[in-house]
Amino acid sequence: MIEPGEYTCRVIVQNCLSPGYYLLSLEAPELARGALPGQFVMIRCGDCYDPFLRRPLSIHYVDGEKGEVQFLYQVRGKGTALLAERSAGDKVQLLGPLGRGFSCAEEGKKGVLLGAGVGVAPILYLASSLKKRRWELLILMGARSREGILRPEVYELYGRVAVATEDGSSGWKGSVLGLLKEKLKQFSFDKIFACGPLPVLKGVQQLSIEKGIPAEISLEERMACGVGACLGCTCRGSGGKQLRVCLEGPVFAAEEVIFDG
Amino acid sequence: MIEPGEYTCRVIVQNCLSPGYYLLSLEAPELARGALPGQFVMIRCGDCYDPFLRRPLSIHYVDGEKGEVQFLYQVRGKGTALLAERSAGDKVQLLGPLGRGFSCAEEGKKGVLLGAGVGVAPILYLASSLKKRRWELLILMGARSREGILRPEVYELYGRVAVATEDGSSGWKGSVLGLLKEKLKQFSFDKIFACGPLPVLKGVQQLSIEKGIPAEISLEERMACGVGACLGCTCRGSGGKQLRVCLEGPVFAAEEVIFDG
Amino acid sequence: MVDLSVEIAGIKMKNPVLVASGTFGSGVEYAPVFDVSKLGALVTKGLTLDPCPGNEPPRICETPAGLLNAIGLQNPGVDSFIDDLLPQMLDFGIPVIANIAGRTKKEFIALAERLTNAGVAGLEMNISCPNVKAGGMALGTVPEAAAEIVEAVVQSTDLPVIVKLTPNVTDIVGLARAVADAGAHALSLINTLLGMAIDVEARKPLLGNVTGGLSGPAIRPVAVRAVWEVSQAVDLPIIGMGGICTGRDALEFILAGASAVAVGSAFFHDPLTAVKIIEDLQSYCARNKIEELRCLVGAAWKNQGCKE
Amino acid sequence: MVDLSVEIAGIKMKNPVLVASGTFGSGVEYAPVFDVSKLGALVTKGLTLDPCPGNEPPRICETPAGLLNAIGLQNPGVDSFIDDLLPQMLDFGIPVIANIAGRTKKEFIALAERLTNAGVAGLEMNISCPNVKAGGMALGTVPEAAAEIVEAVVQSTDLPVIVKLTPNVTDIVGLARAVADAGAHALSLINTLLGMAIDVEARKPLLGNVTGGLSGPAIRPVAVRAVWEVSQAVDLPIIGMGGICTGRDALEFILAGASAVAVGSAFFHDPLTAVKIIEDLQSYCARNKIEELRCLVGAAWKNQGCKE
Ligand SMILES: Cc1cc2nc3c(=O)[nH]c(=O)nc-3n(C[C@H](O)[C@H](O)[C@H](O)COP(=O)(O)OP(=O)(O)OC[C@H]3O[C@@H](n4cnc5c(N)ncnc54)[C@H](O)[C@@H]3O)c2cc1C
Ligand SMILES: Cc1cc2nc3c(=O)[nH]c(=O)nc-3n(C[C@H](O)[C@H](O)[C@H](O)COP(=O)(O)OP(=O)(O)OC[C@H]3O[C@@H](n4cnc5c(N)ncnc54)[C@H](O)[C@@H]3O)c2cc1C
Ligand SMILES: Cc1cc2nc3c(=O)[nH]c(=O)nc-3n(C[C@H](O)[C@H](O)[C@H](O)COP(=O)(O)O)c2cc1C
Ligand SMILES: Cc1cc2nc3c(=O)[nH]c(=O)nc-3n(C[C@H](O)[C@H](O)[C@H](O)COP(=O)(O)O)c2cc1C
Ligand code: FES
Ligand code: FES
Repeated sequence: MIEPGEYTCRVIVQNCLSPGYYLLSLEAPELARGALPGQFVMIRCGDCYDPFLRRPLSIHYVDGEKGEVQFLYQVRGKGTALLAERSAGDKVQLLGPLGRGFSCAEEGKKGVLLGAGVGVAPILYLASSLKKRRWELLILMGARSREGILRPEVYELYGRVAVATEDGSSGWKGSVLGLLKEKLKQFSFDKIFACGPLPVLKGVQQLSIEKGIPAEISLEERMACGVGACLGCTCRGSGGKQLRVCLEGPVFAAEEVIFDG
Repeated sequence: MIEPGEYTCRVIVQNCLSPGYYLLSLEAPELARGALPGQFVMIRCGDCYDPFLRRPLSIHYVDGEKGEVQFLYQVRGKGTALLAERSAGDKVQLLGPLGRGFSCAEEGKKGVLLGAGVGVAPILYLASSLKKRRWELLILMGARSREGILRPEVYELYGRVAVATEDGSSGWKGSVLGLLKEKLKQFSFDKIFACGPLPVLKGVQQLSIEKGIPAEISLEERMACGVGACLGCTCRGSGGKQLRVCLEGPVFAAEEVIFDG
Repeated sequence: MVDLSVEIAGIKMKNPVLVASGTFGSGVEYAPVFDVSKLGALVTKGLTLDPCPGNEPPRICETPAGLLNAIGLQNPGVDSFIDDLLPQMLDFGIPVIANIAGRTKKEFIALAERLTNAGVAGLEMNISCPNVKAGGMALGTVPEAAAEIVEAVVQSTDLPVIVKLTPNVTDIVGLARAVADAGAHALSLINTLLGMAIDVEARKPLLGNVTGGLSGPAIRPVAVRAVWEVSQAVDLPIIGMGGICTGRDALEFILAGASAVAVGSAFFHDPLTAVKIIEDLQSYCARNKIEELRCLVGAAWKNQGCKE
Repeated sequence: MVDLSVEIAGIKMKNPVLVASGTFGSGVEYAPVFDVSKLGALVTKGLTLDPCPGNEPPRICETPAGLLNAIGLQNPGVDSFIDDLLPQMLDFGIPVIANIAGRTKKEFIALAERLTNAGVAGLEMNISCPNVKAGGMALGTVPEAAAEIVEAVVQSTDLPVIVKLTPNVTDIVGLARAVADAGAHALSLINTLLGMAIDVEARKPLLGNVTGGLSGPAIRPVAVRAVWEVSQAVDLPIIGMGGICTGRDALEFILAGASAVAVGSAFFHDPLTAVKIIEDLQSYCARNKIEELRCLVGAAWKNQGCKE
């Protein structure tokens, strides 16, 4: 764990994985050495004041030896579209590593890792870190259709991978949450780790309570500062307090937060 | 002369001529066929709302057969800096051709063409057009130093070129206006054409009156619409009326406008 | 086919996309660039009784996501407008709304009278221009003063009277209410925000007029808020404007409560903005199975709506 | 070496670059990123008497060259601030100014009293927050009401009292005059512009609180104009803010009449903004042979100045 810093990083390479999905590799030796799974950066996407805010992106993978940090992202709007225009040799500015990541201090446990949509991004680095701590991992990847299942082959390096697609074009047909339920029936796990859209996280929270399996979930909220200064990104904590997703999160123990509605 | 239109043009090539000076070639067949010397375009430099306004650039050269239009520009601020990032294959949007250009209906006269700084940009296309009408041309290029004398070799295709630099690093030492005075002493001309900073244009206006030689000068003013709609770019006409530089100009007969101060 | 038509104070338009006063000349300037007759209506540059030379240059200055202007109501005067420009504008075959800018009540009445049978479809009273000393914003910030002038104009013409309000006030709702009570038939929201910029090398203001009006995307949130507040308080149709650049932006205003929108500064960013917006509105409605765009007016605060 | 130091209402700062309330947490958050002790002074998030949970999410929303926020003054309350946060802030060794936000005169007085001997260098009265129902902007738009509260606060503390004004008024000069007559020692200009944004797919406001405060480069021209107008009318030092992102921007405010500037939203664009601005100011002065930056205050309207 290192303190956050402001860095100007060279793009090593940027690849379009499938339409609208990009893999960006940056030269960022300090980050590569110090960032933890589940942490994120605030990245400046353009050159001017529009967009004005940076965009939060999770650390997808780090290669400490090469000093390389990877991001996996989906083009959603203006910011990510501009980021996708960067190519090898360009410079990008970012602030990081930020937030509290997944806890991976324990050794040799059994874990299920769930990534829904582009929420799989932080799961890769998490999987590689847990693998080093001799965890046995099942990795669930969910998407609308097979095009949304990103880089399954690299995830397979760290555990068994099971895929769910809503249209059934690959793997289990249905939501990845349904797949998780199935797996929880069949196998026992020490812990669940999840990242994805709100409904999926709510489902994971509920399953965690029902089954009594601890879970860690990574939340998203609109962010401005990314360091806990602006109070723009709060969510409701179960203790009644407002929690800053950027600082107290983005990863929370499932029982730490209250989802509305 | 064609009506202005909105075009999305492919960048054929963009070259950095010397630090801060660029030559941009666009595929723009309609413009190449219809634009007149001294006309300009309003070009969108970025992808977003900052900068919000387009930037006026004079037509530097057209190749009607290849359907190619060239711009010669200096990076001054945000807009031109963004434009300089475009490279072959990129698309740029522009509105043009705009404004009233130089008059080149007459045949076989003797003319002196003066371009100060990046004000030489429209002079090339003008020279090539006048040459076709069998004019005998003297082209005066002025800059602070030799690095600012842009593409003298191509200007030489259309007339005799004389250079003035303020630091004397190339050609006559001093202002290009001084060089014009010298030349007016030595030779007789039917007409003066000039483009450059305000003080130079004022000097040309004065010389035109003193020597009784008609002159046409190309003015600059901040522009928003470029088509005469916003009244943002007016200058004082000698008839007392406000003239729109973008529509009634940018080229004016020297006596048409009043310079303050 | 989605029905985009609207009627604002009796002015029928085939779609709700107008131009903002002062940004579109007399339409003739943009005619070579796109088919101007596709617009809902034209709005003239601010007209004064006598010809007006406008302010000293520089008159415009770019700012982040916007621009400052201090044109100062340069125009040939209402008579010359009626003789020379109006016929050309009417040739487009769409309604022409005359934006009028008197310095006094008397001038406003005179302007309204001259225009009454000239062929324009309505009047837009500019009591909100930040770039002139007398009249303009000075008349438009005090509800009582505004009401008095609006009442006088309404009584002196049978044209629909649209009142254009300034956002440079503490209480735009109070202003709108006063103007509504005085008989206005519609409102235009908003004129520019008062701003300025300084040249730090020359150490003096960038605009010849020192201050100017801020427009463009930068001010859109302020404009949407004004429409949202006023439309819930006052029962008049609203023409929304301020930084509209896309169909999405136009919808923000419509959902906030505007019956129509005007494109202004966006023409400088992309001259095809207005036609693109009309297409965007078509496709948004089609995609969301909305048959009449007018059902969306104020939908962000109304619970009910037309059938979808 | 250029002298950048300023003294605002008796608060001595080594340079005129402060942080804008609510954008910089307690400074601790940015401490890993740059050396916070290089700043001229810190300003706290708005403090209320009791802990305040703030508004429902979403609380922020990006807009062209700016952002809307509706945090709603989330803070732990003044007592917890004094016990927990203030000691950490004082550790930076630069002046700490407490931004206070009462709902009533009584609350403002209580806040001032609790902070008087707590170690802060001054108070910034937030009578201009657009994101709270009671207090905030409601108190800050009527000159008489503002004056009454300011007078009460000035009398209840011996700390310097800086009053932060809202630009959402018809006449900011009148407001500034009233507050100056009431005994304010300095002014902060400006708080955010009231704005909103609508999600056109969901057809409802984007912010949980519906409206929010617009900040960032988008509003800079409005802020510069406010400083320009007020500094010529009122003889109090001004802390200028609103979209400052570069040394050039800071100079715009200083030349318009601000004695100091505050960086706010720009931290979100580039966390190193403030330190870069300090360097830019140094080099601008060096380049222009200006020995004391304070000679430039108001230079765009003053003719005289210190010797260059
Ligand atoms: C801690 C964190 C980590 C993230 N990691 C990744 C990642 O690894 N890969 C990835 O593809 N995406 C990730 N995201 C989401 C990503 O930040 C948004 O998709 C991005 O900000 C959208 O920016 P834009 O300019 O492309 O879209 P915009 O035009 O800004 O918005 C497009 C859509 O995205 C939503 N959105 C905008 N900003 C945010 C925000 N700050 N947080 C959440 N939603 C937002 C908007 O509501 C809108 O619906 C992460 C978000 C957070 C908070
Ligand atoms: C009709 C016309 C033709 C032109 N042709 C050319 C050309 O062929 N090549 C070339 O290099 N330049 C040309 N210019 C000047 C060019 O438009 C400006 O240099 C450019 O707009 C600066 O934009 P920027 O974003 O780089 O700088 P900004 O950051 O906008 O400004 C940098 C400096 O340029 C000045 N400036 C900004 N906008 C304008 C404007 N619209 N007109 C004049 N000055 C401005 C500013 O005052 C400032 O000092 C022409 C200008 C006009 C009016
Ligand atoms: C160059 C320019 C000139 C304008 N002239 C007028 C005018 O004469 N009368 C008027 O009522 N508004 C005038 N306006 C204001 C616009 O009509 C509009 O209210 C404002 O610009 C906000 O819309 P926008 O952001 O889409 O431009 C002018 C605006 C600009 C940019
Ligand atoms: C996220 C956020 C929170 C803010 N909180 C406060 C506050 O608590 N008290 C206050 O007086 N101003 C608050 N402001 C206003 C700023 O201090 C400042 O006046 C305004 O943002 C304009 O400056 P800027 O454009 O540089 O951000 C806040 C602004 C932002 C963006
Ligand atoms: S983004 Fe600013 S506190 Fe979390
Ligand atoms: S730039 Fe609009 S009238 Fe000339």
